Amino acid sequence: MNIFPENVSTYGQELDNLFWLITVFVMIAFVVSLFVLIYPLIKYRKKPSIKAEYITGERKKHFKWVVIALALLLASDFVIMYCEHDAWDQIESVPAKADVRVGIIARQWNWIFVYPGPDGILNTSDDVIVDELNSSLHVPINKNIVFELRSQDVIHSFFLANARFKQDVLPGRTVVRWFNLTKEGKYDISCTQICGILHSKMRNFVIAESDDKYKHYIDSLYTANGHKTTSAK
Amino acid sequence: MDAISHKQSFWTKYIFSTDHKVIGMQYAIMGIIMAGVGGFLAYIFRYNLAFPGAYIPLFGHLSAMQYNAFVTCHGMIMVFWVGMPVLLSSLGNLLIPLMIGTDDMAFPTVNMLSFWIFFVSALVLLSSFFVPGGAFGGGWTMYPPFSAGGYVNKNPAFFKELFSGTSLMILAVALELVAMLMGGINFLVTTINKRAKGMTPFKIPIVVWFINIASVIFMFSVGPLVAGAFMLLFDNVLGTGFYDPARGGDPMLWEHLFWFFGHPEVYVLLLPALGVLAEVFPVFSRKPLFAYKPIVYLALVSAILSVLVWAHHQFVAGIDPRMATFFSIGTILISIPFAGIFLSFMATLWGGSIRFTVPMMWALGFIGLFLIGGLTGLYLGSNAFDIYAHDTYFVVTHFHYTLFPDIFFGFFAAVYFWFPKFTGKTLNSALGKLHFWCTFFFFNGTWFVLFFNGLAGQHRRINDYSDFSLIMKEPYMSFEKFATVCAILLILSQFIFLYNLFTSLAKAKTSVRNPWQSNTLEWLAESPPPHGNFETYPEVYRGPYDYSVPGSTEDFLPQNVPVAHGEAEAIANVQNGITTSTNTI
Amino acid sequence: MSKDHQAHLSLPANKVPEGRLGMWILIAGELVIFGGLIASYLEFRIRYPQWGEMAAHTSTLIGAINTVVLLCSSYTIVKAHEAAQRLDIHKVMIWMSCTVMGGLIFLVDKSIEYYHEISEGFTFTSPKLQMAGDHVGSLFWSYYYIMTGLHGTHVLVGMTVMIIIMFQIRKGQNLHRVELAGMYWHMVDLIWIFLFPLLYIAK
Amino acid sequence: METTSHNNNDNAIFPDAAHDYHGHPRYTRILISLLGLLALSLIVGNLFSLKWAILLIFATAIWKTALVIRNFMHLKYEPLLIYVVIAAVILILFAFFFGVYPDIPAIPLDVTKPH
Repeated sequence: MNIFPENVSTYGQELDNLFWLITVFVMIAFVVSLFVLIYPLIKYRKKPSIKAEYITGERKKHFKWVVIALALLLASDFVIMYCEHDAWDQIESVPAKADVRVGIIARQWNWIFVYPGPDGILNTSDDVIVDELNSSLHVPINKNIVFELRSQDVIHSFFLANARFKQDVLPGRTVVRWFNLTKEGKYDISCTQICGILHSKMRNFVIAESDDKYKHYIDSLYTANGHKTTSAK
Repeated sequence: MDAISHKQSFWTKYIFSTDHKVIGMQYAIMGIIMAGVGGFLAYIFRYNLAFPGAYIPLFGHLSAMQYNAFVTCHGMIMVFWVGMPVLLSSLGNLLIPLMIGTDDMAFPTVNMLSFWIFFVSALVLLSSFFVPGGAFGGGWTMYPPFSAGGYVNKNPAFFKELFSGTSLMILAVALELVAMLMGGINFLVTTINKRAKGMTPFKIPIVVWFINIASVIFMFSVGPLVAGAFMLLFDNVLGTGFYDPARGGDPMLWEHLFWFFGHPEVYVLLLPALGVLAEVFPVFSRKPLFAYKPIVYLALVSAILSVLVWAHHQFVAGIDPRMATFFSIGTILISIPFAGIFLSFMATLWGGSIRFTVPMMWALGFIGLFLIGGLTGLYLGSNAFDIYAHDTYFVVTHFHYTLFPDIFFGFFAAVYFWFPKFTGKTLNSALGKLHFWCTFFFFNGTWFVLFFNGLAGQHRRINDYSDFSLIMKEPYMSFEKFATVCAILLILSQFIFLYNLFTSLAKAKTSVRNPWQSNTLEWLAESPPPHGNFETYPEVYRGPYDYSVPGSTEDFLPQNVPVAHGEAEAIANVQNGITTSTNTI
Repeated sequence: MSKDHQAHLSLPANKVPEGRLGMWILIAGELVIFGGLIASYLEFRIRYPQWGEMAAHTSTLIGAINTVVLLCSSYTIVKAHEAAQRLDIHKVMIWMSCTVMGGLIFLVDKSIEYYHEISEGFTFTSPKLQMAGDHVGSLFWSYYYIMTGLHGTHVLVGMTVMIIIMFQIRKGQNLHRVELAGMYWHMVDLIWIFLFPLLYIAK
Repeated sequence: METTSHNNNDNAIFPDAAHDYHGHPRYTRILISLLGLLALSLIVGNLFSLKWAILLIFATAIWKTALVIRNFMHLKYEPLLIYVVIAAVILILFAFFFGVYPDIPAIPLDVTKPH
C-alpha cells in the first residue's frame, strides 16, 4: 500500500519504515484503548437494582494497571526514539564527502539555484545563478548533493516530498543539508512555510539525471552565462 | 445579599456585572459568536479547496490573499477567541466559586474588566477584516520577518503601520492575553483563599484543580510572548529590526518566544476540558473517580514538563539537532501524565452503572476522538518522521483531532451537564443526541481522509494545488471534496444545538436543584444560583466523588453530608474484599 | 456579607490575604514578561560583542542616580507601610508623596538621558547608525528603548496607582493597599536593578 | 485599584487584620547596604577585567534583589507558597534562556542580499 509518494532518496526508505513501525505501536495502543473504553460501556450499562462498585483506584491493587500501561507506553516510545535516531542523524548531519555543492536561495516567490562556476567552488564571483519561475535544479543521481539553503526576504521551507526532505529556510542564516537521489526523474519542490500571496505558486523542480546529462547541462549554463561570469570578475 | 441583587439596574445586572455567573455567561456567549465567525471562515476556504476558484455561496470568489487571511484568522479565532474564553474563562468563572462554596470571585471588578478587555480584543480582531489591505494572512504562528515590516498587508491609508491587519492582529492577541492573565490571577486567588470550610486541597473537584493548573501554566509561559509581541508590534509600527536579519535581529527568536507559549497553550486548552470529563464520568457511572490524587499529581507533573517541550514545533526550523533530540524526549515524557489521566478516566467506567445521558455521550466522544489525536502525536513527536510530516495536512489533521474534541466536545459536555444549574431549565436530550451523532460522524468524515492527503505530501496553507502533481490526482482530490462536504454538514449540524438552546430557554423553569444527583457543591445552590450563590455557606466533610458508598442507601453523598458512623469500616471491608460492594438497593 | 464570610472561612494561620496574594501573582507575571525581554536581550548581547561600545554611550552617572532614587523611593514606601500599620495617616501621606516624588525625579532624569541620546542620533531605530551600515548597533538601541521604555511605563503606572490610593487614604480607607502599591513599586525597583548593569555598567 | 473593595468592605481599615500584620525589618539598615552594594558594583566595573567585572556586578545585582524581595517585599514573612511562585519564575526564565541559547548566540549572522 503506497500511501506515500514514490521515494527516490537514499534515506527516504528509513522514514517510510519508521512510519510503519510507529503504526504498529499505534494500532496496538489504539485497539487496546478502544477495548478499555467500549467494553465497560456494554458490560456495565445501567441495570435496575445493581449498585456500582466502590473503587477509588488509589489502592495499589487497582492503580497498578495504570502504572503498567504507562510503563508499556514509555517503553514503546523509547523504542521508537531509538529506531528513529539514526534516521534523524543521517538526514540532519551532512556527509563529509560532497560530490556536488549547490546553493538554493528562496525569495518571494521563487527558488533560486546557484551552481559553482568553473572554479568549482560555491559563493565565488563566477557562480552561475538560475532565477526563473518554475526553473529546475539539475542534480546527478547517486551522488551526495550538499546544498546551502538561504533566504533573501522571509521564512520559506524547502520541501521535496519524493526525497522525504523538508527544511525551513530562515533569512539571516545558512542551513546546510544534503540528499542523494537514486532515480532519474522530475520532482516537485514546494514551499511549506506561508510566505505571501503566491505561496501556492512557489513551485520548482528537481531534475535528477545521469552524470553526463548533468555535466552537459552545466556546460550549457557556463556557455550561456560566460559573459556574465567574466564581466563579474 | 438579596438586597444587592434587587438594587441592580439592567446594566449593572447583565452588562457591566461583577457577578461571576454573568461574566461566565458573557464569555461563553462571546465564544459561541466567535466560533460562528471561525466556522464561517472554515466553510469558505474548505469550499475553495474542494472547488478551486469556484463561486462560493454566501461569499463570492476567494482571492489568494483572502485565503491566507482566512486560514490565519480561523486558527487565531478558534484558539484565542473560542478555546480560551469558553474552556478557561467561562468554565472557570461559572464553576470555581460555586464548586468551592463561596459567593463570588476574589476580585470581581478585575473579573469584569478582564471580560471587557477580552471583548475589545475581539472587536479589534474583527475590525482587522475591514482595514484596507485586509486581515493578517501570515499564518497563526505569525513568523517574522513575514509578519514584520509590512510584508503581509500593504495598507495605503493614513497611519498605515498601526492600522494594518498585522498590527491589529498583534494588538488583539496582546489584549486577549492580558484579559486571560487577569482572569487567571482571579481563579488562583479565589481557589487558594475563598474555599468553603473544610474543603482541604484534596476535597476540591478535579475541574477546579485543572482550571487552576491551566491558569498557572498560562501565566508562566505567556510572559515571553507578551514581550515578543511588543517587539513585533514595534517592528511593524516603528520599523525596528528585532526580527529582521538585515537589521541584526533574528526570526528564530520569535519562533522560540511563540512556541514557548504556544505549546503550553495546548495544555491550557486541554486541562479544563479534561476537568469537565472528570466531573461527568463519575456522575453517570455512579462511581468514584478512579485515582483522584494520582490524577492531580500527574497534572502537576505535566504542568512542569509543559514548558520544556516547546521546540518540537521547530524540528525542521533549523534548530540545533541535539536540542531536537532533547525536546523529542521531553515530548515523549509529557505524553505519559496525560495518558495516565485518560486511562484513569476510562478506568472510572469499569464496574460502574453507566447512564448514556447527553453529557456522558459528549465525554465519551471526546475520549474516543482524542485517542486518535494523541496517538498520531507519536508520529510527530519522533523528530525524524516530523521532517516529512511537518507542515503537511498530517499535522493539520493531528491537531484538529486533538483541539476539536477538546474545545467543542468538552464545551458541549459542560453545556449539557451544567445548563440546568445555570438556567434552571433543561435541554432537550433527543435533540442533544442527534447533535452529538451528527457532530461525531461529520467531524470524522471531514478529517480522517485528510490524514492520507497529508501523507501524500499535501502541504498547508495552499489555496490552489493545481501546480502540484502529487496532490492533483485521485483519490486525493475526491478526498478534498468529501472532506469539504462533511465540513459543511458539520457546521450545519451545530444549528441543532442553537435551536435546542433557544427552545429550551423559552421553556418554563424547573425548580429541581440536583437533576443529575451529583455530589459537588454547585448543585446545593438553587438553580439558577442567585447573586451570592448560597443561602448559607456550605461546609465540606467529604471528597467530591463519593458515589455508591458501601452501606449508604443513596448512591451519592454530596460533599456537605457529614461522614456517617461506620462508613469508614464499611468502605474498608469492601476494599479488603471482606464484603462485596455490588449490593442491591 | 463579606464579614460573616470571612469569619466563616477556615483560615490556616499562614494564609496570605487576598490582596497580597493577588499582587504576588501579578508580580510573578510581570517578572516573566520582563524576564523574557531580558533573556532575548542577553541572547543577542552574547552574539554581538560589539554592543559593548554602544553601551558605552549610555551615561552611567545618570543610571546610577536613577538607581539611588528608586532604592530610596522603595525605602520611603516601606516606611509608609510601617506607618499605615500604626494607622498614622499623616505619616503615610508624607512618605507616599516622597515615593511619588522619587518616581517623578526618576522620570525627569530618564527623559534628560533620552534627550542626550536622541540628540546623539541614537533613537528607537537609529537612522544614523543604519546609514553607517551598523545595523547591529541600531538593534542595541531598539532593545535599550524598549526595555527602559517599558520600565518607565511601569514607573508611571506605579505613581498613578499611588496617587489614587493616597486619595483613599486621606479618607481613612484601604490602608492595606499601601503595602500592595509598595510591592508593585519594589518590583519596578527590582527590574531596574537588573536593567542598570545590563545596559549601563557592562561595557 | 477598586479591586478588593467587594469582598473586603472598605470601612474596616484592615479588612483581614488578623492575618495582615507582620513584623518589620530594619529598613534603614537595608537601604544603606543596598546603596553600598550599588557603589561596589560601580567600582568593580572599572577595577577588574571584563569577565570578573561582569561576574561581580551580577553577583551584587542578585544580592540587591534578594535584599529587596526578602525585606522590602516581606518575602521573609510569607508562607512557602510565595517562595514557590518566585522560584518558578526564575526556573522558567532559565529554561527559556538555555533552550534558545544554541540557536541565537551560537549561530553567526550572515544576511543574503538579493542578487
